[in-house]
Amino acid sequence: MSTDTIEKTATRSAKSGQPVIELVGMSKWYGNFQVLKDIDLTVYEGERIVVCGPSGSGKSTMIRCINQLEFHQEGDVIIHGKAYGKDEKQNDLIRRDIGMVFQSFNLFPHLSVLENCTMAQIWVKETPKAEAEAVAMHFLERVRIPEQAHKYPLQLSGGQQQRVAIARALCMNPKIMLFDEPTSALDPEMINEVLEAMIELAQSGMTMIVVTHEMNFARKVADRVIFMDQGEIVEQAPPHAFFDNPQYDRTQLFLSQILHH
Amino acid sequence: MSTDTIEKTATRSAKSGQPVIELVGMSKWYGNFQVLKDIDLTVYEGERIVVCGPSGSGKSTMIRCINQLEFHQEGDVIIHGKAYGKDEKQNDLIRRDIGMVFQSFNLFPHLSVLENCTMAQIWVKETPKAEAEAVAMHFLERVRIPEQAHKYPLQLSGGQQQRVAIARALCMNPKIMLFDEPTSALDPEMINEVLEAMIELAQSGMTMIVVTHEMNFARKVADRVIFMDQGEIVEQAPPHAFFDNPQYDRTQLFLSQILHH
Amino acid sequence: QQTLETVQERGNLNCQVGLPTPGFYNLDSDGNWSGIDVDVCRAVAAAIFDDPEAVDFQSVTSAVRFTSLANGESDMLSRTTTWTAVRDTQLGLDFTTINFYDGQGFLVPEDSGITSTLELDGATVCVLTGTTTELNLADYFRANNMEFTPVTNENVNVLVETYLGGGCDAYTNDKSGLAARRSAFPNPDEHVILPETVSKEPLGPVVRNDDSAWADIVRWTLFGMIEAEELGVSSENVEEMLESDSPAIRRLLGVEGNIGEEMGLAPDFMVNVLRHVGNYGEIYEANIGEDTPVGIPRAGTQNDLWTRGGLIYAMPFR
Amino acid sequence: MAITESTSMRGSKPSSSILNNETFRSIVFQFVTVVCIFGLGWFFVTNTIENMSQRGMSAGFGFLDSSAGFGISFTLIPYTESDSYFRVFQVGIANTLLVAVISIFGATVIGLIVGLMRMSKNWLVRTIARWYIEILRNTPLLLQIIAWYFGVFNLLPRPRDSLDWGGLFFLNNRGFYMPGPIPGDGFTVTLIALVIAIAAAVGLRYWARKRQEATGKYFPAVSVGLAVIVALPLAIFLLSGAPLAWDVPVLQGFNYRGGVSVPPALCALVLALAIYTSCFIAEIVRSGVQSVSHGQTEAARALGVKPSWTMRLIILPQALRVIIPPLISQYLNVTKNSSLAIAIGFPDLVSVWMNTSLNQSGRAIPIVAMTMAFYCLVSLFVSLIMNAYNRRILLKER
Amino acid sequence: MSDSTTTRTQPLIFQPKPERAAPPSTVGVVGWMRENLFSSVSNTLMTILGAYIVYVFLASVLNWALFNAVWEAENRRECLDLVGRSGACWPGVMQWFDNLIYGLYPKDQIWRINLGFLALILWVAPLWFPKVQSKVAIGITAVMLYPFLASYFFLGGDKGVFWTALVSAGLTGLIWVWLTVFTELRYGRSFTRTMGAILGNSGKSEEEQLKFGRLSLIGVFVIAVVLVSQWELSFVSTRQWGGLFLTLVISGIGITFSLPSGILLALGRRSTMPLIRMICTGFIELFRSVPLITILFMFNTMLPLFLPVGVEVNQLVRAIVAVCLFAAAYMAEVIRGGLQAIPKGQYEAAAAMGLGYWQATTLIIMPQALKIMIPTIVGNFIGLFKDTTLVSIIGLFDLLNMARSVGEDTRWLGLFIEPFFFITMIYFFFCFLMSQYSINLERKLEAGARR
Ligand SMILES: Nc1ncnc2c1ncn2[C@@H]1O[C@H](COP(=O)(O)OP(=O)(O)OP(=O)(O)O)[C@@H](O)[C@H]1O
Ligand SMILES: Nc1ncnc2c1ncn2[C@@H]1O[C@H](COP(=O)(O)OP(=O)(O)OP(=O)(O)O)[C@@H](O)[C@H]1O
Ligand SMILES: [Mg+2]
Ligand SMILES: [Mg+2]
Repeated sequence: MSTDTIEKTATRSAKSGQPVIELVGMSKWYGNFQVLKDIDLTVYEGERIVVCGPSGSGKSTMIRCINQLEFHQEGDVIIHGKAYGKDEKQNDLIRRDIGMVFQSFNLFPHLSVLENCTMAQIWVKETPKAEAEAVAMHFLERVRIPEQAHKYPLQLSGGQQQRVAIARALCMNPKIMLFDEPTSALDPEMINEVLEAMIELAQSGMTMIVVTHEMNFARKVADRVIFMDQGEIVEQAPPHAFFDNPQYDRTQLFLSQILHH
Repeated sequence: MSTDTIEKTATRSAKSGQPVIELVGMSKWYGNFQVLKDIDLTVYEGERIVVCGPSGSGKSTMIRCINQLEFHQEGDVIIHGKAYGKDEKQNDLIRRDIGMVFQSFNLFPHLSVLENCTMAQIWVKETPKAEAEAVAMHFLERVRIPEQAHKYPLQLSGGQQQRVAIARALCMNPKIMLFDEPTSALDPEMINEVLEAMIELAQSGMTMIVVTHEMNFARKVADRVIFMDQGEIVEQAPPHAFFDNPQYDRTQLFLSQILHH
Repeated sequence: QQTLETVQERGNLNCQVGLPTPGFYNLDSDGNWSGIDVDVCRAVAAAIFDDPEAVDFQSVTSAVRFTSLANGESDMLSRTTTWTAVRDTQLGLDFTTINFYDGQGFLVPEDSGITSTLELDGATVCVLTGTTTELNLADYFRANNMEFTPVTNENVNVLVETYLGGGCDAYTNDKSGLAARRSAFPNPDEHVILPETVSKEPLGPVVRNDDSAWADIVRWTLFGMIEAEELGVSSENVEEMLESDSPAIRRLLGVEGNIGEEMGLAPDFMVNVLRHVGNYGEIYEANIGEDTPVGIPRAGTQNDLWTRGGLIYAMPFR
Repeated sequence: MAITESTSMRGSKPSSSILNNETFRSIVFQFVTVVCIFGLGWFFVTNTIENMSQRGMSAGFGFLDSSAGFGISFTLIPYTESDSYFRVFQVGIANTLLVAVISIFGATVIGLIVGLMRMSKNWLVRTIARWYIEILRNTPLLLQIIAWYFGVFNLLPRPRDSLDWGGLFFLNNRGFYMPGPIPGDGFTVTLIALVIAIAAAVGLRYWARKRQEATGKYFPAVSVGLAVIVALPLAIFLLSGAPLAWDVPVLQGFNYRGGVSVPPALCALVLALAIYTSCFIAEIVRSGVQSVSHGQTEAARALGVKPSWTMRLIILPQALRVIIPPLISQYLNVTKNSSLAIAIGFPDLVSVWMNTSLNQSGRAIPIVAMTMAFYCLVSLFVSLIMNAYNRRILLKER
Repeated sequence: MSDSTTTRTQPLIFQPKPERAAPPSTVGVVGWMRENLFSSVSNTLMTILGAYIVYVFLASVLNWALFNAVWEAENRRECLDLVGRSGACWPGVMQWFDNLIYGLYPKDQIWRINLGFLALILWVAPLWFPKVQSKVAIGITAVMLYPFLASYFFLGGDKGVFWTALVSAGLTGLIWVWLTVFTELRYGRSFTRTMGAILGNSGKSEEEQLKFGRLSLIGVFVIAVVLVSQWELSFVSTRQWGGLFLTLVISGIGITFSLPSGILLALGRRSTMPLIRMICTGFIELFRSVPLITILFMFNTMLPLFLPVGVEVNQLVRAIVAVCLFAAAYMAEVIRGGLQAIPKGQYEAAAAMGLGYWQATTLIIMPQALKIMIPTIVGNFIGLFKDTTLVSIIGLFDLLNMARSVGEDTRWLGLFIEPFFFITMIYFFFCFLMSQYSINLERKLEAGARR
């Protein structure tokens, strides 16, 4: 437990005060229903953030807005000092710094694992093929499935697929990684596999936002835990404060439910 | 552990020396590939046998031959003293004494749980419907899901489906039950559910052959553990001898892998 | 098996006509068939059964007419079918006699300024497919060293519609049909039938060639109707004529002789035919004569009796 | 036994004897069926022979040599009235294939467009596409062919008032007229240039791929390649003094003569077939594209792949697996449906052979048999290709 | 770390912010239009173009068919004199309306057709009553018995003993259906069981009671025989059948026949017996690869040649046989697709439980295969319904040929477009109904497949 604390402080000091993601008064509606209400959030370089909250509270929507897979109607989303705007070309450039891992993996079934990892490098970053493959193999090794490189996604187990998805995102060398409930579709054994891979990743100092309800993971890895409800950020705090001494009644209620589960 | 041993001896004495299944020099080929090589095996009434071995060693093929879902080319398969032959009518009669539970359940999705259980009784054994339903309910209670009788298989969890599969086989009142990796498709929680149901069944003194890698189950229930490799039976022994003191290096290697996993 | 027996057993005559065409085999909105070819069918039925309604009219496309007859589906074919050597000799058919002399002509818009078929070089011509018309057209243009583009169809309405829309420069068909069609145009006066007749089109009922007794029945029923006109016997006066002294009339009506019996019919079969259907002149005038929408004049044409200079001629009924 | 493979496996067991009950029964059953079918066939054949001899009909293919004697309004291969019936058969086949090929091409293009319209963000466009499909899919093709023929082509102006595009292309109710090329001396050089250009384009694509692998730089090989294929022969053609004369249609007598002409029946048939089939293709395309889950697009977007490349690299390869098999069966349907040409008198195989020739010659059996044989061959050929393709595109799964 | 929980202060209360209304340009009619019609320049252009196309199309069709049309005239000449060709001439179609619907069926007998279809509606209507249980039995009787009843209605003529029995069986079926509907709605059990309970001794077992119930059916049959022998309907030759009636008869028979024979062919194609498999495959491939028109042609012109001299097969029957064989081949492929989608495990489980081939097929495999393929099957039905237009080419007076005959009537000579337009509407109506039905069914099945 003590090494854990030390390590965490170490990385937190690495957070040199440079804001990487800034959400400024961001609101989003689906029709007449307001999903996100005036979200303000700043994430600093190297920070690891865990987002939790009840179902339908807008967690997924928020991180999808960070990647502009959804468009917001009010406020600003600023990445590395640049705000998303009307210009799609510009947005594409901003987006390149962000990697995303989906809950349902969304691997490309017609490409082999290796091709899944090299495709974007080759076509988006115009990396030579050999180099792209080397990068891909590097990350596949990092998530410990180099031997699956020539298989096709449907031939892999769920945990393996999730790791391919992580490796694929990492290959683009993103400065920020977004995870949307990366383990909710997995069985317990595979959850561990994937969480381990993510913890390793976290230790390398990458900026990460993870939507998850794996509270052990939050305790172990997070610099800050954010609790959302009804489209708002209710509470944000370092994990020990968050779990042991939540400020709001809503948070307490949620934690009592989730920890007893 | 001590109660366990007592109970086991009790049932073993029930094995009155009557052979139920005899495989005599049975060989089987797929094309030119010999899957089973000269298998000799005798199973006595009331015996519980666990079959294990590496993937592709022919476990499934062997128990499918016992049920004649696959046909062997040499040697004999004798059930209750009667050998399978050319006469399909006769084979069907022999087969009636054998129930089989598949790894992937193979429930009939268009029939309710109850209908799944009564169908064969009504059409094969020509039992009146009311009686068939009583039998079905009896066994559904025995696997502890009587309340699911009117649901459809797809509405059940994996563990529940597996139990329906067991109940369905039991309804035919078989003298022998074959299980082909009954738990490999389930998540850990459900594995326990199903194993419990099977242990209960084992205690009723039915002849069972179970292909599984659940070594705890083998220890607890089996009268004999059979280890197969490359289409041959390498070793067979009571569980304590098998696990604590395997004779062959091949078995030792396999056990070392499987127990550390 | 003899066709007559088959027909008598069945109780009705299967008579093949074409798809509805005014004047020859016309179908009205009450589902009744009428027309000169239809009346030939009725006459045969009357000869056999004394009942002109004992006919099952089979209306099929021209493409399958001969096969339908040859394969035994119909007992006789009474539709505007041209008698040609190939059909008579190669298709297993027998032409009995001729009930209408037609000839192929061309219809063109008046404003085209065309006055003769010889001016049609290079024209697009609408023509019914599977007919002698189609062959004659090709022959005629070839013989005169002219070119043409055919627009073919087996449905007259399609062709007429095409012609009216200007899809072809001329519409060719048997002249009998041209006039009738023109009468239904929005502006009939704007179209002219060219004077030339480019082919001979003798039309008459056809039977299979495996039963000449049956062919005789069809042939002599029609001859009888022509003879009756020649002798002045009609549906109105047939009862009185039974009393007639003229040996020709007495033979015709079966009062004398046994022509009918020898054919396997009633001795007075012609009385039945005339009573129910009428003589040739009557069916002509009722269906295609000048007072009908089809309006083909008869006097002085090939279709007048030989006694009046035409070609309609019955072999002696004796 | 339900497990089919195993049973046959059992039959192949060396020691199996004929007394095997199951096998024996199945042999008896098969034997009886075959005897029944052959008996029926024999019954038909003897009846036919008897019927035909009694009715003086002749079978046999002797008539194929005799002269047909009728004109055909549109022929792809040279034909005159004095040609043989066999030539008519060939003309019919050529015309059927022509109609099929053009219609398939048109149906694919229109179907693709309508399918994309069906998925448009624009409500009106979406709705129009939907009703286009509903209306055309739910009315008989035969009626549609007639409707096109009379509703459109017959209403076009007469030759004298033709729609005229630059004095080269003309459209009237006799058809569509365009200049026909007459190659002069030295035109072969242009043809050679075309071959070279195609080879160059292929080479370019290969080079582009290699370069991308090596350096990562992307090169638009397809569009440049297409430009080369057009530009090079054109340049050579012009340099060699444009050795190609054009036979321009001119109004002469009743109509335009010379050049290449397409009769209205062909236009109507092709249009009707293409549009009718396009409905089915549109639905196939839509279901194919929609079968690729939205997550795939999102994943590509999250990786920064451009929308146009997402289509090409991610969506299409996956959608095609779903699209191709039903698409091919639609193509077969087009070929079969072209037989409806009979309704507007376009001389396709059925109309010119099974209708006109049958009627003029009266040889029902050989003619119907030849027609059916042609369609069977086409379909057999296509199924062979299909099966090979299906085997190739199977997604690799566990 | 856990010791810090002791110092917990009073929690703050979380007050969710009230929802604000969305920016007005994104919701409501304006928002919908912006999103769906004018979201970009190209989109706006497309909207305008689309609207223009719709306007031109609708305007010209409506002008011709409604606004400029003539509704009363004696013959076509009058129409032409009134509006020329700029408007439709409907009186011709109206005068021929009966023929278009019923063909050349004798006018005073048309009630028989109506009655026949009414019987069908009565027969199958209970299938849509939610509380009726014996739906399968009703469906099967409709397929097995209704044809006898209907063919007597339509055909008429002398009936021998045999025919009387069959027709009575048909009538019995119809009566049974409604008795069952009545008893099930009233007493919650089928007619036979109700009668069994009434007639049989209450002490007896259900099985024995059922026997009494079945006896009551014989009673109904006797009543039906008496009724039927009282009828005398005049004979109407099939040559007089036509119009929509004929189209429905042909496609109806084709549809009902194609399903069972398609199932058999599909099973044959998957059979282990090589000769059977070859024969079925050959049949399916042959009939699928040639156009229907050639099959119709062959049956129409060549079948009589195949049969002994003197044996006549009605032309309608030949056409129906051709349509049936064609439809069966198509249906076989659809069913085969469904069969292939059934996992092998289902066969194995059935075999392991001791079910024989036919039991496994009818109880396990077919119900699943058919359910998967229902939308495709309905799609096939639509295709078949449309394809029956081809029987006009061999000279049957179906809807299409009847429409063509309008223009050959001397009074309406040349009236050609209007009847075609009219029958196009009829075809569209039926096909559209069927396709909507299949779409609904598909949605329902999809929903049912999920948990
Ligand atoms: N496309 C959409 N249209 C309308 N409402 C939507 C849409 N997508 C999401 N919503 C609504 O927006 C709200 C927030 O959704 P979101 O997916 O962000 O929740 P979440 O916090 O990720 O929940 P979960 O933990 O279940 O994934 C929910 O109430 C959802 O119903
Ligand atoms: N239908 C078949 N055709 C050819 N080879 C087969 C077939 N089915 C199984 N085999 C081969 O037979 C061998 C034994 O298969 P079997 O399924 O009995 O193995 P197993 O011991 O059950 O393995 P696992 O633990 O993976 O289920 C394997 O090598 C397999 O590849
Ligand atoms: Mg979510
Ligand atoms: Mg196995």
